[in-house]
Amino acid sequence: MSHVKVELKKEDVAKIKEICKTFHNNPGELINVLHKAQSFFGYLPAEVQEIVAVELNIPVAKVYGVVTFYSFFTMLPKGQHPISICTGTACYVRGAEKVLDEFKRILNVSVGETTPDGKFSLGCLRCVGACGLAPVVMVGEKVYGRVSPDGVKDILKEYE
Amino acid sequence: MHMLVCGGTGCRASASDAIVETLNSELAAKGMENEVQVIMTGCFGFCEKGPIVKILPDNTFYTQVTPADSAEIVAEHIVKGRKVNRLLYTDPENKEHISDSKHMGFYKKQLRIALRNCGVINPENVEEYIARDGYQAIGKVFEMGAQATIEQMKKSGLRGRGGGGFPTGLKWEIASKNHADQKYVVCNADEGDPGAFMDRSILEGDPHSVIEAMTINGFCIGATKGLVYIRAEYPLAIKRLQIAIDQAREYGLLGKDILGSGFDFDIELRYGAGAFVCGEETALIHSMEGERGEPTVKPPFPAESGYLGKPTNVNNVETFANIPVIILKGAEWFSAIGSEKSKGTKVFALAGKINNVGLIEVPMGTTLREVIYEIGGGIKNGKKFKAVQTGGPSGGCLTEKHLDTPIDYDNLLAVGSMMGSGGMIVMDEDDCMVSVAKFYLEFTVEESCGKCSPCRIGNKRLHELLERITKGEGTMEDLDRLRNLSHVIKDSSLCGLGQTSPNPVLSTLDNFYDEYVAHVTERKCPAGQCKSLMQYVIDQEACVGCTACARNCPVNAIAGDRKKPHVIDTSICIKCGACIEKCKFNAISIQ
Amino acid sequence: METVKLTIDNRQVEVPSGTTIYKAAKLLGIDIPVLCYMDLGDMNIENKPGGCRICVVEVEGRRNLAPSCSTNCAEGMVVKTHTMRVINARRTIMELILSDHPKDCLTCAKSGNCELQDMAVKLGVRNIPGQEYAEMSTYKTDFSPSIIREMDKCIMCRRCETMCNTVQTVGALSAVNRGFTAVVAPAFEQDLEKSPCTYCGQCVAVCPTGALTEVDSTPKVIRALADPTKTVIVQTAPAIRAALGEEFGMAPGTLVTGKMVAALRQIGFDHVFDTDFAADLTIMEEGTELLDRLTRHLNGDKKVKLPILTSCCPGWVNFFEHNFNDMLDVPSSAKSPQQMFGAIAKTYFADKMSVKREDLVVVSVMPCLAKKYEAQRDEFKVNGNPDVDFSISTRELAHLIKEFNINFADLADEDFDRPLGESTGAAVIFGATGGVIEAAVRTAYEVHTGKKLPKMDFNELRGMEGIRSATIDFDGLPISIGIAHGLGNARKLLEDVRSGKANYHAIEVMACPGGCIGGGGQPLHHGDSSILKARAAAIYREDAEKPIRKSHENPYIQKLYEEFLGKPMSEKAHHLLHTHYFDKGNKDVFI
Amino acid sequence: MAKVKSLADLKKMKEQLQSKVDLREKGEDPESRVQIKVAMATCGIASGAKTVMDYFLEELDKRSIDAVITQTGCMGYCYAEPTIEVKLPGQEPVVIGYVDVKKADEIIEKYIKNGELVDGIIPMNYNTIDNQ
Repeated sequence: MSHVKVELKKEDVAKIKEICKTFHNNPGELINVLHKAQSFFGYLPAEVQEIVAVELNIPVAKVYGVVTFYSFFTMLPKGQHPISICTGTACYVRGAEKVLDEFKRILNVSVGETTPDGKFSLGCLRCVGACGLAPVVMVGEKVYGRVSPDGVKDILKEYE
Repeated sequence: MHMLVCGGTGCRASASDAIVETLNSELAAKGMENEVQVIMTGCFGFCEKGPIVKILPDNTFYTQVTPADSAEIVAEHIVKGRKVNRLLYTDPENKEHISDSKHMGFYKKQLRIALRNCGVINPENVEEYIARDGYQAIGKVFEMGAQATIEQMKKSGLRGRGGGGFPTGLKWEIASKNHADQKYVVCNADEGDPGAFMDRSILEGDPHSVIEAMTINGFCIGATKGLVYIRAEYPLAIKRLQIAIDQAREYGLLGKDILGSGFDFDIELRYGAGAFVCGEETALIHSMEGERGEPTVKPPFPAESGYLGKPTNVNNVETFANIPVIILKGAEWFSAIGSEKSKGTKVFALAGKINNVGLIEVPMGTTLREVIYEIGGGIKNGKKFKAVQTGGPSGGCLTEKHLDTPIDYDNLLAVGSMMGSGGMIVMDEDDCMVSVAKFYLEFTVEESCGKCSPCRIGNKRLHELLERITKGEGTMEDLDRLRNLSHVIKDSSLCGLGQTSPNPVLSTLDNFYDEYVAHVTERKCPAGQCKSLMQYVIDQEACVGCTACARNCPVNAIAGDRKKPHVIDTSICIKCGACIEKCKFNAISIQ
Repeated sequence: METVKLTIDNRQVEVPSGTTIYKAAKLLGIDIPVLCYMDLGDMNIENKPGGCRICVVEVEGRRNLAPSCSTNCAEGMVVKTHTMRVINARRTIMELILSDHPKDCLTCAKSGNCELQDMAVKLGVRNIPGQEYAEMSTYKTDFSPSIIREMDKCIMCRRCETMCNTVQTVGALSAVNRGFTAVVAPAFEQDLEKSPCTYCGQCVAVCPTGALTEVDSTPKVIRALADPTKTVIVQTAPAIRAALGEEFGMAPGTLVTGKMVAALRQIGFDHVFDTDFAADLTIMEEGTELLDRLTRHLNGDKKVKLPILTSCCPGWVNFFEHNFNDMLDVPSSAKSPQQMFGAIAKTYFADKMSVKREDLVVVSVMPCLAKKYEAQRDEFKVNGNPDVDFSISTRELAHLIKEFNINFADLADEDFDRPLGESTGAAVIFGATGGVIEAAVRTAYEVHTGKKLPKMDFNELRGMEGIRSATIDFDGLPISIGIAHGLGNARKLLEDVRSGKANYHAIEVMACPGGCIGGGGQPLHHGDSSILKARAAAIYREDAEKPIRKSHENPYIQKLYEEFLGKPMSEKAHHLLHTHYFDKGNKDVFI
Repeated sequence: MAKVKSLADLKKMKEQLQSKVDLREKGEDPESRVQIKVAMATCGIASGAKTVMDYFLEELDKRSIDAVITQTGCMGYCYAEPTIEVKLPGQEPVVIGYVDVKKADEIIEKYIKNGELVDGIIPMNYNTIDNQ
């Protein structure tokens, strides 16, 4: 997993410690801790994982092993507007791949990457559960249904 | 009076628009346009017999109506009040005409047990659940005792709805017999099958049924703690479940001394983080313990050594949702529903190229045909049915010849698919089955935990072989390798993921072998899906030489003089499709 | 004991319940092939993730194949280990593993000693179908001072992970990523150097392939030997002589001291010395430090820290620098024998021989990979010139002997050179767990009490138990001693000391299970603890046969103090033979 | 809220709640209220159910129609989201699909005010355990 280096501010460190504390520094709660930390920072840089490891008294290699196991966790900051294309089966048979290709083409990034200006990041997810609207695209929290490759431009326009 | 005309895609394709028009004009002719209103409705879900016209308030149901029938319906039914018998639905069993849709077979195809409260109650209000007999089952269980309840569960014949179909009562009995100072009840809500969302719908629509069932489970096996392992990607379900837990605590339905029974039980949430393999119970347990969600060899089963090494019973959301009703209505009631070895109902997320995409619940033993054509309303856009995929990445693609198979655990397994968690994806003639198999393998490769070699490497190799075939680089030996590799992966993988991941390959090899052969020997994709096997060709007759295609080609693969037919250099063409879009003369086609 | 009867390959066997199919088959003389499985016998640790799936067998009535290493026998079970189905699965799995493994066997460090290679031979794999287009998982090769990680060769057996985490509790390695890219790596897939790795080498010792190997220093040694301007001397650690023979087909526990010395001379070392000499020196310094601290403690000095911890094991030093950075003043400040030897060689001996420091090359033969790192530590260099130039492992020495065309078995015994080759029985037992502290007790007792030891053998300090303790009567003064081998045990013992739960005057810690005889640089023992026991017995045998068995009686040690050092812990001794420790904890993450 | 202390307590509470619901649902009283349920599961919300619900809340109030608007779970008609169920007093409930703000306005004006059915009705296609 590629990652970026960051310098954590004092209050960031305090925040991570506080999160660990709410879970009683219990190593069994590692995944819950990581969820909280990611929702606070938006991603899980190495520095955050190191503090979590120290607080929960587990090897940082193990924290990293867990972070890289679950696709929900990321070590890369997401774009300002994270785009997720549902690649569940229902969306797939209704053309999600072509929609994804169009996003890749227009943004000129591949899945898991962020545009150089930090505006959009592109990702895939498996089944939002809105199969009636397939293919589905999410930008941030907003769901777009029945998206066609032609509609991609219009979606992106909303965020310009 | 109202006349409801089906406006579903299927019926519309058979001229229901025209029916609305002719009905309106007939009514106008009779001067009744103000008394009778013609309404276009959503799909009735009976496209085989479409177009449908239903007359309210007497509920008369006309099938296979044509615009030409409008005059007769208006003249006879509306004016004279006599039903048009020839258009009524004929019962296939006794050949009798049935006029009231309430008495028609297909309307009884669905039976909502697990979904009984979904779309009926407000999930954020415990009182609405209580008003519908909520939490009475737990009261009854306290009176019956744990042993008797487990007996009831066994007698009901309920099997795990997460995919494997293990008898729930038996699972409870094993967990109850293992002694320990602490036991756990776990609800598996990590619905990872891409294309299944029934568990999410239940948690969003009826969270208390799961809470009540987990409490019952806890009482039966002697566990005081429950954990729900839920996908972090389901924020609404998490929110509603948390509200429900809080309300249940407030009403004393969770916590200490529930209903004065002396039994304590409480529930905590644990979040999944996006790993399909965590649907496997040992992997799920490791994930709850803060570890990588890798499965471990069974035995020991969770019932002996599960969460934190304690006896643990894991059931999924849908299984739990069935339980309060079984307790209240009795095992006999439940076991009367369904097929011989699979009792009760199953919820399916019906999706894909079908008209009525949605969440359905049918008794076990319902046929695929009934689900697809009568409930699902048939194939979208009037296309031809090709395959139905059940069981998600663990299941297989079934075809025309399987349509009359009654759906249950054993039948689906016998035809090379499986129940799985209940995804049901319908595919039409435009879907390439090699690509579909490749799609599922891509999923498995991404979701394999990597612990055992057959799954970690084997699925990757299967995917590579499929990739070669869809690119037209496959050989007949590759097809044999696909089959052998699939069998070995199934036979030797550590957990359920690997043991089922080749099913999409094997079932498509079995049912669509010709399609594979076409990719290999003719280098052709019969469904026209595989990009590498397509060629863009300009029809020399139709092309007028407008140059629009050549100007829009991103790689300059099109040449030709103005006003003269153009030609595509297929060695340069990247098959982006831009030329087809720009051609106003339909001169470009894919071959 | 409860037993079960079962049939394996048509033969009946009765085994205690809980026995695995693999072990039951072994009783019948059936060798089911295993790859990821590792049994650490006495340590009560089995690595059986059930991951490689090479050991699968057919069990009647079971749907899929069962991993024999992790499936327990059951009453009436019928097992078949070599049916067509099993053979095909096994071979296909092997082909899969090899399809994701580099094919550079000829130049691989593990060639000829590789479990994967042996398995390919055993299973008769002759080609790898589709390897020309099979994608391989690739990773950056990681060169640390001691260990090379070439994870392209990793087959995910997870043995290293078990050693690093379960046995050693170092936690440098974990499985990371998922699926095809899953691999065992340090955090953030950084180099080992940036991890808490202690270079104990236990991961290398168990790796079945060439994924984890030691840094090969033999080319540098050969170059030095060929350089006429250099005087090249060699020191050999006590544990080498008890294990080197295994590399030449001799039985474990064969003592080859004389042959080893002869071989080293044939290779061309100018002087063949013994690290044992330095071990005696260590006892003088460490024993004096112990007595000094003890006396001050008994006199009520509150500043003095007890227990004193041995510090001859570089893996252990690395471990406490990382994990017990609050206790850096507790271990003895005495350098390890390897470094004491180097320091004395490049001063006392160099002066004696009138060789300039830069022209004297000190090579050490160690059972250890951490010694490579230790030799490179900056504090052990003078103007950039290290006290010990190159440290090679027992395995590297065996390679060197073979490469130098020496028929090891036929060599006549020879003696070490003087003065740095003379040693006592006390020094020899440094190689086994408990040996250092026993040697220290032999000297400290006599120095402290002024009396002759009534007996030389302290059996209460010997053995293979992971954590041991004993009280030795120092003529009325009870001295409480703790011993741990394996870093996991050391952690436990130290945590008890840190929390005040345990109190000792002195503690010996060896990073490797069994002590140096089980070191990461020794011939591979594959977890067979009987090999470790045989090596330990050999060491104690040599001790018993030595004319002098107490370090302070070594005449050359006495001479060294007379001529050069003065007395133990003198200023000169302090300068040359003592060191200090560094805080390598992850304190830097706190801001 | 007092805790439910026994099964008898629970049953009593159920009776009370049931009669309250019955009164609301059966609508003996012609003046009784209109009931609207909006399917607010993920698929519903994704297709705009929240906006529709807010619209109903606001508009029915503005137009002085006494109605109870509640959220509920997925009705199963994912293809026709957002879906709502409208029950006029004394009548069978009607499920209407593809409801947007415009449609909602039509439903209020035509169906709720005048009992005229509108396009987009979805036939209810399942049995419940209650009428089994």
